[in-house]
Amino acid sequence: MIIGSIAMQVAGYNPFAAYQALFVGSLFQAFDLGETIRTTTPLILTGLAVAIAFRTGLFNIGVEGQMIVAQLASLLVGIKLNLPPVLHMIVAVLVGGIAGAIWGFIPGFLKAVRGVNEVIICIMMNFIALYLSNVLVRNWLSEQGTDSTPKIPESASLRVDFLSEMFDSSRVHLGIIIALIMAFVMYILLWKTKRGYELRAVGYNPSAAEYAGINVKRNIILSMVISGFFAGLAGAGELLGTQGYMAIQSAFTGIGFDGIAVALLGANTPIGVILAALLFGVLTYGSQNMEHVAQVPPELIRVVVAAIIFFVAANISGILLGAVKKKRRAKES
Amino acid sequence: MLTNILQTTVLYSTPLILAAMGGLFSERSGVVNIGLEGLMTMGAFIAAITSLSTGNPWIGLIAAMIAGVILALPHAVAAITFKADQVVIGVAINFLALGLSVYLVKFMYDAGQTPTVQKKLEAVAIPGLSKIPILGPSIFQASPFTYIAIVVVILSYIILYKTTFGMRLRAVGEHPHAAETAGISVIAMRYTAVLISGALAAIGGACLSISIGSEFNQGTVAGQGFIALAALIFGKWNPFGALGAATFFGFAVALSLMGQLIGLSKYVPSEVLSMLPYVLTIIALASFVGRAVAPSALGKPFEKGSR
Amino acid sequence: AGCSTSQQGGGNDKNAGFKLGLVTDTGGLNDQSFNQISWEGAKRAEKELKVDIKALESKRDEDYVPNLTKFAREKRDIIWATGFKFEKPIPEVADQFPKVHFGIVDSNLGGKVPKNVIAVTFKEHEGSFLAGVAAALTTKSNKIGYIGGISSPLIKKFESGFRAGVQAANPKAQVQVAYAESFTDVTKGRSLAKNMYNGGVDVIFHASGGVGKGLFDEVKTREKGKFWAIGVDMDQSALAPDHTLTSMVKRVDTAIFNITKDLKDKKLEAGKHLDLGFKEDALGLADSKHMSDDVKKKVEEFKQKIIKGEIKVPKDENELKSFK
Amino acid sequence: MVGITKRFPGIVANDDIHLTVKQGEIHALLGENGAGKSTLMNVLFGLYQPEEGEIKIKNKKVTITGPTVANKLGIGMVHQHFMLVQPFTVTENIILGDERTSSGFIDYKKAEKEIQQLSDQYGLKVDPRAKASEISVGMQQRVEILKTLYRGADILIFDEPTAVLTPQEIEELIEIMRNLIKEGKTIIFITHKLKEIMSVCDRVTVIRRGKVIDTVNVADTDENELAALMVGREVSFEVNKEEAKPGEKVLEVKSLVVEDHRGIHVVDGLELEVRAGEVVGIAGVDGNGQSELIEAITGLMPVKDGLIQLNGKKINILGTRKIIEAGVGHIPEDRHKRGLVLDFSISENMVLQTYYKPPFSKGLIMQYREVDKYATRLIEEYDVRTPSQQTLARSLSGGNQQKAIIAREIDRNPNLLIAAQPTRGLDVGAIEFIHQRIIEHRDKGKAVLLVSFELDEILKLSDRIAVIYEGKIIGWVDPKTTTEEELGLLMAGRSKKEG
Ligand SMILES: Nc1ncnc2c1ncn2[C@@H]1O[C@H](COP(=O)(O)OP(=O)(O)OP(=O)(O)O)[C@@H](O)[C@H]1O
Ligand SMILES: Nc1ncnc2c1ncn2[C@@H]1O[C@H](COP(=O)(O)OP(=O)(O)OP(=O)(O)O)[C@@H](O)[C@H]1O
Ligand SMILES: [Mg+2]
Ligand SMILES: [Mg+2]
Repeated sequence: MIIGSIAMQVAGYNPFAAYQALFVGSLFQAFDLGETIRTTTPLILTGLAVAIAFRTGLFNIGVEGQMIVAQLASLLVGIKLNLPPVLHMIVAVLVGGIAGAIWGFIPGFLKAVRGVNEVIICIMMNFIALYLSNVLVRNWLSEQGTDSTPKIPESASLRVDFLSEMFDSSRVHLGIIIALIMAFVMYILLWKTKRGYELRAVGYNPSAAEYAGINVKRNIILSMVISGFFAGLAGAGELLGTQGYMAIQSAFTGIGFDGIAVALLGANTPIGVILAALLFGVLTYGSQNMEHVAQVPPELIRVVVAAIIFFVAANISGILLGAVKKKRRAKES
Repeated sequence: MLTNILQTTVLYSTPLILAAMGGLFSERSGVVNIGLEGLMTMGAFIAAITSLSTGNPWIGLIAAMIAGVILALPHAVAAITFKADQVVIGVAINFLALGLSVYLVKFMYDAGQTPTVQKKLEAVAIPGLSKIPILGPSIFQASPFTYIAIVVVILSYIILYKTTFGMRLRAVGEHPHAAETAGISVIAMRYTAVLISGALAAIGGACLSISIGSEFNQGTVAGQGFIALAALIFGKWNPFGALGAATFFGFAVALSLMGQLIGLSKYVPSEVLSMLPYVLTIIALASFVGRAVAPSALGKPFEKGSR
Repeated sequence: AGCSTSQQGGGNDKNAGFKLGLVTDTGGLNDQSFNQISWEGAKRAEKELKVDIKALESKRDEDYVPNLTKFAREKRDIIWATGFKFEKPIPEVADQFPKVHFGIVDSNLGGKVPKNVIAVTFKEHEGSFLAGVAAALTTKSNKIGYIGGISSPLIKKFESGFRAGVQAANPKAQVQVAYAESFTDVTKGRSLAKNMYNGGVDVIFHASGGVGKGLFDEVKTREKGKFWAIGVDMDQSALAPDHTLTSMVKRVDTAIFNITKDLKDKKLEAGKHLDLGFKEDALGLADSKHMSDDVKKKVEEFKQKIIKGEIKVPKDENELKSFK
Repeated sequence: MVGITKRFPGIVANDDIHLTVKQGEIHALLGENGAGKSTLMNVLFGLYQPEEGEIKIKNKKVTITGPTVANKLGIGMVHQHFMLVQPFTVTENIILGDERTSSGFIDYKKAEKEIQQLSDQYGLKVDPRAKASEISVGMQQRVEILKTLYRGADILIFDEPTAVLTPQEIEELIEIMRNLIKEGKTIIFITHKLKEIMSVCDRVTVIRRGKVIDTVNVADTDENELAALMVGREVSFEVNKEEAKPGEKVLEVKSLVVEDHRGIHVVDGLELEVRAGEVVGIAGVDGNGQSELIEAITGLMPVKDGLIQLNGKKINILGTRKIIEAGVGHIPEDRHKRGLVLDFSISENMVLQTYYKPPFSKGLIMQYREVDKYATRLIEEYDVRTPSQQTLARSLSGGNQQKAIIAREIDRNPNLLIAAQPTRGLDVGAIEFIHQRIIEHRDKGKAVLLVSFELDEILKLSDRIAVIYEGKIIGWVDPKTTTEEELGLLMAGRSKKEG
């Protein structure tokens, strides 16, 4: 924040007005609050996706691609299937998640079976997803003469009237409920289930897990599949809730990459991820308002975000160190 | 046609090689560097604006290196001194570089990109060698950055495997406590490595703005830092390996472009051709390259006296 | 960007005058393309018509709706959205704010234009046709290149028109076509240009945003008077003054200005699709000293034929196949 | 060292320690796990700075701020945990930090020659070109020693060098130490093995809970007294056990062949059987296929050929999970790599193999309350010293980590318990405890397969001893009638008759 203020001061903007704009513009009006929540929703899910993989010792940098294929899949269900309202939505969400899971399966499988570093495969899969979606949208899904697909029908949409009305017809949608539920699911999965026990064991020490009869390869693949599923839900939410259609894309949205920062800022815990995603959501959406009201270019917010990450990341390790020390003291006394 | 393919390969892989070499130093010392993208961005930006203001691209190149070092400094401080998670810090560096450079461009020029750099580091033919058929026009008639890249790879190899500094660097990345007991300052080695990393990756970025292209905008780097990171891992953290991987990638891009130029896009959508480099990389990794062993201490903050 | 708004926009809400808002697509205000040109039009409106103007840049596709909504809530009289990417958001927001006027550039909204929206498109294929004519008459090798950005219907429209123009003016000339599948990758643009020129191509037209910068970077390193590039959207000759044959200019600024003016003067009813072409002087080739008088004359001839409807320029691959 | 005090958060690791080492002597440091020996030596080597106290060398006060300073003062240290960079060659490891260059480049040839000379001089056999990851533990140890000699050290600190060595290697090391003394060096020697102290040391300082208890001349004391000094009570070295009552065949291994990653047959036609109610010890020099035999039995390594049967059922095609369920318990040789998930709590570690079974889980859900209850019981029964069952395994001392593993493995009551190096690096008190538990398990009528490099341990615990050599069992001996010498010869590959 302070760094951001200095930068603004130097550039001749009013930092106070800018931050005021940032927070007022993201939180204080029902519409803006709704849009902030809408911005936060996919960040929670991508953050959780990255966090789950991290817990199993894997770095899923392929969330971006998993989201794209999920959008495609949800879109297909949305526009090609004819189902009754609620069911249509549920099927579309699930199919999106599954598509993400499949996209996550590939790096997981190659890692487990061939020992190929998942980071490279994920990076490559991102680009493949981008081109794949473009080729399908252009040749198969787009409306005649346009660059985008038709909108999904009401029956598949995650938007519900009462939510939109509550937030002054902003585009907040059921995705936020899904995201919160999934945070809880992640908590239960990792810390309450047998599978979670295995995943964490494999993440911390694959040799010991193997020794204990845990199938390490299967858990590596599974971790990427679950992670991909979460990423897929993020994509499904964006498509079925926020956008409603797909267009030919020239670049990544960056929500997947933001997920990495969200996960790590949130210390890879569900609650942490929710809070970090909210922070990102406020900053991202609020920065638009900062430009609108205080004329501060939104790029500057990136700088502020970077500074926040720096401090939080360095601090988190400080907090952890403190905790370890306390434990040891407790042990000795 | 072969010449064309090779020229594209060289053009495409040069910035990747430079950035991958940057990553090499940092990661060999045990510090993960996913901030390559940001370092390249900063390099591209500074190179463009200094070349513009001084009219001398060589000064631009040097300024980019310095900027890379300066940007790598917070990375080093956070990751080494404060033992912050190295991946997060890399992400932060990417945010910082892209945000700051685009912001500054707007601030300085009131535009989304810098003006066009007129005096650039364009291709230089090496007398004699450039006359060799096929190889000549592609390798010996290339941008100064290509020669720099080749020299950097060879130097990196020599430094890493033949000099004291390199041996210590590798030791720090593999077993920092062993290095410490041998009287080596792990912290100093890692700082040096991360700063070198910044300089080299920034040259890679500069290549994009003052040699291949002639301006800086927010799309100048567009993911190439991540490809460079992939090349580094693909090349098993070895200078020649990374060179090979980056070249392989450039070659695959060249093939996909060539595919379009010979009219393949009549049968195959051009998006599918564009996918080719990524698909080929996966196939190559899955079928014959296989397991790469990272430096053992990669990503682990060093704490004195712990084990 | 933002700073310019602050000085020029004023943002004085008490001013009861006519207010204009402009929302860019993810390219941003200074994309040296239609966002920037649109903004020029707005600035002209500010200067000449004393219109209050303000802009919002979108960072992601998800930002379109909130940005449009913001302006709509401020009750701006006309809200411009630049780019085909708004074809879904505009109807959505327009529906919520029936009292506010919206304008969209580069999309006809599939023919279903809401009552409070003006959809503006350009006959890029016709402009590109003229670029094709210029290229076809300038080439010595009878090999011509076209570099597209991402293969989308809009960019394909440029290709079809261009190829038709080449075919019409010089049937012997061949057009080599390539898509970078990117709007930013300069290296790809440069590689494609290099490969094309190496293969004997001597004139290349591009419709590829930032990728096209690579074309100019490449052509500059080549012999003057022999290798040419043709720019797009605005006069790009500054990028390679000695090598730019001409540029296919799309006058989005004029369109924005004129429509805003007509709206302000209540001379125009919304709910329309305007497809602008030569007649409205919305398209054309940039003047250039590198085009010979002969070429210029031929270009003018073709232009007249198109205006008169003697030539129907193809908009896509299928129409191109049946062209002539 | 005068009045050294070193505190760690919550503990005084060294409490006003006075230690005087005379030139030319071998001075032993003795103490329980966690007594503060390593800490004291790390202070001397400059890795830690003491809060109080000073260090004098040849009556001159010195401040040792880091290993470089220590090296300059002629102090070298062989660490408890090897400090070798695995992918480096022996030469690179030795010269690291003290490289001599010619025109900027490392002169490997010269370095190799020097190292060869040094190693000849002190009788340390090393291959300067071998990779650290590919040499035996004994050679790694010698490389560590060479590292100090290469830097011209006069005072050598050996922190538990023998914990990981085979008897032959220990013999060699002791010989090396004697050579070093002859060359005028001084040695500080940390070990838990009283016999070694008795055989080479001149004086011994006993430390308990960070304090010096006493310094005595080795000539004036015996093992029992030392043990008592160190633990603070009498320790029995004998294992009280009844005659074995062997029953059914539990484990049967027939012509087993196991290949390592290079395709070499490390286990090569091995035959073995273990009956219920007996302890079978496997004696052998490191690297003769012991580890691979165990990994094959437990399903961690594929079996190339042959048969492994448990209670008459073929198990060599089963996965590790099934083998465990068939009744195999395994105390692994490397507790950090295999035995524990160091970042799990003790609780979570206690159910590493059983977490998926009731009562620890119901359906898909873990019952952590049950897990904690179970862990609390084991911690108590097996005397694992930890503040709570929620403590991370990482923060336990090695001895307590080992006790936790033993608790887990024995409490599952396996038909076959495989114990690999169960007491490596532990103090005599802990060893006594573990030995008792193993015998108790046997007496419950279970089979035990013991693999150890400690001939002592093998002779004490086993009812029958199989000698392994180059992947085969080359002979069986009766522990009651054999001697260490005889066993040593067999282990070197000579058959009984030739011997
Ligand atoms: N880095 C550290 N941080 C905190 N406490 C430590 C650290 N190192 C050692 N200790 C504490 O200091 C005490 C002494 O440890 P030290 O390693 O010196 O024992 P030791 O006598 O060498 O034991 P062993 O026989 O197991 O090698 C231990 O109880 C431990 O809790
Ligand atoms: N960095 C550290 N953090 C926490 N505790 C430590 C650390 N280093 C040492 N200790 C503690 O020091 C004590 C003894 O350490 P030491 O390494 O001597 O153990 P050990 O019993 O010899 O283990 P090992 O079997 O690994 O040799 C243990 O209680 C251990 O927890
Ligand atoms: Mg110790
Ligand atoms: Mg120990």
